[in-house]
Amino acid sequence: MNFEISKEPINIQGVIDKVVDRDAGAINTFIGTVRETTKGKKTLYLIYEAYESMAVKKLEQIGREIQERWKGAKVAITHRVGRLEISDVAVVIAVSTPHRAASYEASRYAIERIKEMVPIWKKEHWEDGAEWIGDQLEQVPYPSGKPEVKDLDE
Amino acid sequence: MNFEISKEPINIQGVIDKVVDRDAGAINTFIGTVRETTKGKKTLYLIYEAYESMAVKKLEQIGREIQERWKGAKVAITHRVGRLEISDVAVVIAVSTPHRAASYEASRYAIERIKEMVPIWKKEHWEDGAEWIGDQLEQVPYPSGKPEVKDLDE
Amino acid sequence: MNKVLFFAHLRDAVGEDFIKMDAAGKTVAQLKELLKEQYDLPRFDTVMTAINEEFCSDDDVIQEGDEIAFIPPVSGG
Amino acid sequence: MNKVLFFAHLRDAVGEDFIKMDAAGKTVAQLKELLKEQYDLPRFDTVMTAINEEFCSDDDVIQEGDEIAFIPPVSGG
Repeated sequence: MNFEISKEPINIQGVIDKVVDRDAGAINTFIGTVRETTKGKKTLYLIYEAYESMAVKKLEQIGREIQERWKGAKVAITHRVGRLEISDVAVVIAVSTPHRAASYEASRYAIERIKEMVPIWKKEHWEDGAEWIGDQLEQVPYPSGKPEVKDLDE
Repeated sequence: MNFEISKEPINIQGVIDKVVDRDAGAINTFIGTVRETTKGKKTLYLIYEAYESMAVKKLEQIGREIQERWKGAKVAITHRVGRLEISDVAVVIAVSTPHRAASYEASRYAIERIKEMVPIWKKEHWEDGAEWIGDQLEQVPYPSGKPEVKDLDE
Repeated sequence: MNKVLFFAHLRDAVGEDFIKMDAAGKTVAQLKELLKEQYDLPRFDTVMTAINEEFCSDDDVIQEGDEIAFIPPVSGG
Repeated sequence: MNKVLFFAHLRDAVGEDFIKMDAAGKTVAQLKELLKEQYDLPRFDTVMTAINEEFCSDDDVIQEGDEIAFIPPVSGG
């Protein structure tokens, strides 16, 4: 189970352990954490929800895309759902590759793809209200009706 | 003690914990592991040694360079010394930043700087011999007598 | 019958995680029009659609038993 | 007196982690020449030098009490 949605706090070392490989020289790990301040506004806590069965499939798809693009890569991703406090871990991505450059590139690819097309949503709670984040703060139009692979250098 | 040389196995979570920050949205972790096969040759184990007092100073310098270049970054680096087996962890770099792009860039910067100028050496042991790695396999000339910041995009 | 799932602000607008309805034979675009008449669905035009957990296009035709999900712009990570 | 440290293949060549000698007043380049006469030091020209744990240049003059270290191309990470 390298791709998971978790209702419990994520064990980071557990995600890393899934990609350990005798022919890996590098493991890149990306950990998304709950930031207190966004655009000057103080977040109290977040609620993440997922279309869980589809989210797991889409994480698996990201894993396959990475293995096609970066030879020898191993990938594991766990995304948390439920209520998260400041500094809590929302997502852990671990990618092992033979050489280091690919581990950075593939890890970055994974987080960008998650933000593009994995059905997970967050609701930010502030002192004066709450809102589902998505098209409001991070405008993501889908002119084709489907998410496309974007240029990650943008 | 965010910058350490360790004779014991590195506790990855322990390094990550040092950079947790309420205003961090991202923590990038780079883990260098001992790869079994390099250029078709099978490694049995590695010995790492360091000029320890200077290595710690140089890791601290990398931390300062990162904080100057990426606002709000927190950095922790631990490098192992001694005998390492295949898949053992040689180095752990953790960088937290408010936004994710900077965490990738700063982490990559840290590993490139380590490979350029932190006084740590590895001796590779194969079935048919052993050799200190450095100018032999990974030609690094220092025309000025000092390491310079290279273009990381090379 | 078809199960139609709503998430995030759409779920708040509909007041249900899902509804059951007969949408077989309709295109996704037709289903969207129908739902817009029944519910006040903010920003419904920026929403993606999945049939049986795969993204689909507005022209795709819904089959008997398909599970339809409306996917607002995602914000995981 | 000065402490002169050797690492990696240089330590193997010298057979010692360090030696003590009086190098005060010499430039780093002069010390390197002196050591090359005493030891067989492979690839000594690609080696960096540190004085008191800071990289220095071949023109720098060694002071009494300075700790000199020869730093072969590094291979950490």
